Amino acid sequence: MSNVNVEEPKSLFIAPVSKPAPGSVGKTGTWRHEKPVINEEKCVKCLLCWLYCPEDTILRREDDMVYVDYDYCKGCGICAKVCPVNAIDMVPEG
Amino acid sequence: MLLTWFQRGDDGMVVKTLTGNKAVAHAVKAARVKVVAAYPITPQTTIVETLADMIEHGEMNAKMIRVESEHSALAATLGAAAAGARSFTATSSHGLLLMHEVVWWTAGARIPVVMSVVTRAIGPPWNIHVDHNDIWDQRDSGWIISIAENNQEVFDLTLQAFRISEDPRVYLPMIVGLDGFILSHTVAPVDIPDQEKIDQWLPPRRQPYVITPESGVVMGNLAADEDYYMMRYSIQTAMVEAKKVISEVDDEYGEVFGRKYGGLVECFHCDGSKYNIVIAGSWSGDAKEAVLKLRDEGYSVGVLRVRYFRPWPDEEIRRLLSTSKGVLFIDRSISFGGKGHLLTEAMTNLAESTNLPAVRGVIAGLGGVDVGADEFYELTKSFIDEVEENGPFYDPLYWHIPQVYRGKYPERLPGYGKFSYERR
Amino acid sequence: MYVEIVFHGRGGQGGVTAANILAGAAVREGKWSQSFPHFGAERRGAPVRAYARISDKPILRHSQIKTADIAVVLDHELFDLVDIPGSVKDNGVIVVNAPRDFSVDLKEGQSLFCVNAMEIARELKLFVAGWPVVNTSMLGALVKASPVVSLDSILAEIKSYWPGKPGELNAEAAKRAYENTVRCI
Amino acid sequence: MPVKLRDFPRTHFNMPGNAACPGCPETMGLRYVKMALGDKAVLVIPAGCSSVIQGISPKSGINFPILNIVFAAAASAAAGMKAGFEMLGRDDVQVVVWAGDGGTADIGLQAMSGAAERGDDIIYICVDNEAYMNTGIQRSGATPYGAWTTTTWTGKKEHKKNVPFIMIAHDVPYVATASVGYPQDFIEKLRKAATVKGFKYIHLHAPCPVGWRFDPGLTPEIAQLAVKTGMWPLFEYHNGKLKISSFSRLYRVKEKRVPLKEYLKLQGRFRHLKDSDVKILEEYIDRLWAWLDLLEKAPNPSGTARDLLGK
Repeated sequence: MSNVNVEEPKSLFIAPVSKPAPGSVGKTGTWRHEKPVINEEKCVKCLLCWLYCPEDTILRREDDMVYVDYDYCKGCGICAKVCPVNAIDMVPEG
Repeated sequence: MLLTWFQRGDDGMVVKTLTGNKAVAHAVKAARVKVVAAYPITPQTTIVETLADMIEHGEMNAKMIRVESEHSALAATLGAAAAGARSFTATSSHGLLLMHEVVWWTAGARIPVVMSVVTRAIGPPWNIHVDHNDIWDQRDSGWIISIAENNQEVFDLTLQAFRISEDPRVYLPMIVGLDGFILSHTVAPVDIPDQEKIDQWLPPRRQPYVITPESGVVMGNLAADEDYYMMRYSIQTAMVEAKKVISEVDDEYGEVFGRKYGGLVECFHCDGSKYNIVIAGSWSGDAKEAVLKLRDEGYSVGVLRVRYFRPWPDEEIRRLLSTSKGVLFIDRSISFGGKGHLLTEAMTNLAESTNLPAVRGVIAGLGGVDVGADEFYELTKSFIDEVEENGPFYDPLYWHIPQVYRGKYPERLPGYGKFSYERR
Repeated sequence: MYVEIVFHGRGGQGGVTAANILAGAAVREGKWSQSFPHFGAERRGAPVRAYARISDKPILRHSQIKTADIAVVLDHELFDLVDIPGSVKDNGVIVVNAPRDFSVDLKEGQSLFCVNAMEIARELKLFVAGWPVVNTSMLGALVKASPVVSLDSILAEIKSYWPGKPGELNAEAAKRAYENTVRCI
Repeated sequence: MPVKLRDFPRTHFNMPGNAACPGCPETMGLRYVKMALGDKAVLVIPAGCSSVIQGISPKSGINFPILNIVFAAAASAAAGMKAGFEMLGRDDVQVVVWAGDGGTADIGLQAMSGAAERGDDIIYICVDNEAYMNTGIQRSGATPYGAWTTTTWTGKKEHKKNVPFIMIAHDVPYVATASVGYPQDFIEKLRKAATVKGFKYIHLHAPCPVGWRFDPGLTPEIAQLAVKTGMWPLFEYHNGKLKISSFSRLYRVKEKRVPLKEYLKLQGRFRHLKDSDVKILEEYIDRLWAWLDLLEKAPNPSGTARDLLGK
């Protein structure tokens, strides 16, 4: 039971508040020098790349096949390094 | 005039004789504060002790966090308030200075909390007595800053602070100042209104946002410089709004509880008086006594007591400067290399004034040096006599040297002689 | 009516409490009051002071009391350590806890009232942590010497300050002191 | 309870497009906190990399409600939040401090010690990248011996401050070490901490590619090497009982440990180390394990004392 009322301010009010959302510094995919490319034939769906990806840019399909959110992937290469079956290649970009 | 409200025992009012610090604790309890976080420091300590007593004995339904520093005290107070709980802390002097970073952070977060500042000197050397340098040191931080004259006002202001800071036009934290020892440890009658009446008057807590799993609110991450700038603009807007709110709350409180103080300032015979004292805090009463005596002797003199340092009472001071022949500022603080704080602030209103009054800025009472009604009488009388005799002057840094040192040191420092307007 | 009272005691003797009770008693009568300790470092046993103001009008001033109208001295040996006659006005009243034959030099115009509060404490077995309690007795003595408030108000305030047995005992001490206080100079 | 990756929903545990450097261990760690604690947690974050990682308002790149707070006050702000929630009848909310090693071992130690001593019901996570990375790699109390930083150009001359031991000495109900190299272990520990009432401390080892000078793809590997060399033992101290965690158990035996040089050579910050320096670090590791051995074998006085307190 809470007796606090969140009430809209009644003057010009700009508070330092935010909400979690993707892209808080923009499309970080542009930071990349290399992009991870997943070889779906080799992938064993162990999800280690998904687990270790710092950015949350390895995504899972319904069948747990993984794919990359290139809009935001910063290209750190962790996914390629942790993949036990070498199913991810880091491919140079632009 | 007898203490009439004491005899009105039937209507639920309770008169207690309380120290200023206990008056704070009773107001905090009456406001149904949920979280108290504080660290002991003289002369604030008995606020914390009393609240701990009330909470431990079930007189007050709150949680007390006995933090390990003042820095933590305000951080915990802010944390609780951000979660949605009405929260309170209190400190003094060095504690307030240690807390200073969080003072700014709290105002920037726009989360209303209330803090008592029991004014005290800053060392070295160690000194636990009254001084206003600690409280005025917070003036730029975005807090509403008030200061009381007596224990009754300590109670009333503390209670009002919750109402003012939680007003959706304001949403800023608020400091209630009370003078160390002079109020904090002095017992005087305090009328505590009936709790039911207080509950009716003080609405449940309101705040602009809460940080909860459901709200998803993130407070304080990086913002564009332009957004930062506009947030600062918004605090200033809230300060302007706060002037209205303070005055409304003062009126309302007066209607409901029978005590009205005048809003940002208290005008004690200041309207229409040729000469006026500008002063803040507990010694204002001594200045009023001096003024009463001078008025008996035929002097046209009054007191403008600054109740709120932030927002600064621009309009009231402008009016005072415009209508006074001379204004005597009494500061219990000094901005080294600058001047007293009340004088410094008031001089910013001079450009808006239609008149150029004679001005003297007195620095007195630092570190608890006692200045009583007799001395205010002498200071005021000699100021008026000097103006009447020699014409207006500007004398911003007049040191009211303590009795034991008088005559051994100059009252005006080199470079700060009296500046006569005629010479200009 | 405006009276200023100074309490001289030793740290731990309850001078501040006495001043607070006096202030409370005044409020009971619809008067305005203040009480406050001397704002300095206190050590047990060292001479300390507390003050009270009583008025029938709101009290504006908050400055210290330099010379009071009345001094209440909780221990007559303090006369050797503190300038007690200098702490009251020339026509002031001093109330002291002392044996009946106590004598001391005062200023011309000052008067002295004596009561043996130690004896009362012993009679009533009124001790706290081994110390005889004299502060409440001295409030009885004070209002006998100068009726700044009534004895009834003092007794009522004492009883509300310490509910139950301790209040009764302290009130009895104040009453006995009131009855036994005599002018000695 | 073992952590099964497949059981996790297909949602964002962290918000992509945040300001973290590539290969950042902090965003890794924050994902695990979200996986472990879900939607009932709020974070308190003092100054540090994670203040910046959130990115620019009005968005935030960390998928939690957050009270950002001044550097030295994380634990106390969290204690206040918890008290606020309790007074509002919200006992379900986990208040979690997410602070760096500077904000924990140095400037925040006092506030944390206070909260621990009071038994405030919060989870305190120190994400330890072993220097002030946010301001540009200055040494902290948690920087290990020998490490280059921009305030120790020839290598730090002192050993790492052992904050988990300090917290054990506070007699709090739960202390654990964890590593971003072992997410399942960290998640398990977080889940356990969430069931314990009182002050919980988890020290998360977080190798920083920028500050330690290694390839950002190597963050998990370096983190694992810290454990395998014995440099960062994973353990759990629950109600007065210390237990070496499964991923570290093997390395209790000195001979089984991966040679320290394997860990050091991947990091630019240790490039200048002489053999004598490596020896000093090896001795540090031996001493660390000797301490752990003592604590593990010790009877359980804390548990008893805590029972008496009724906690």
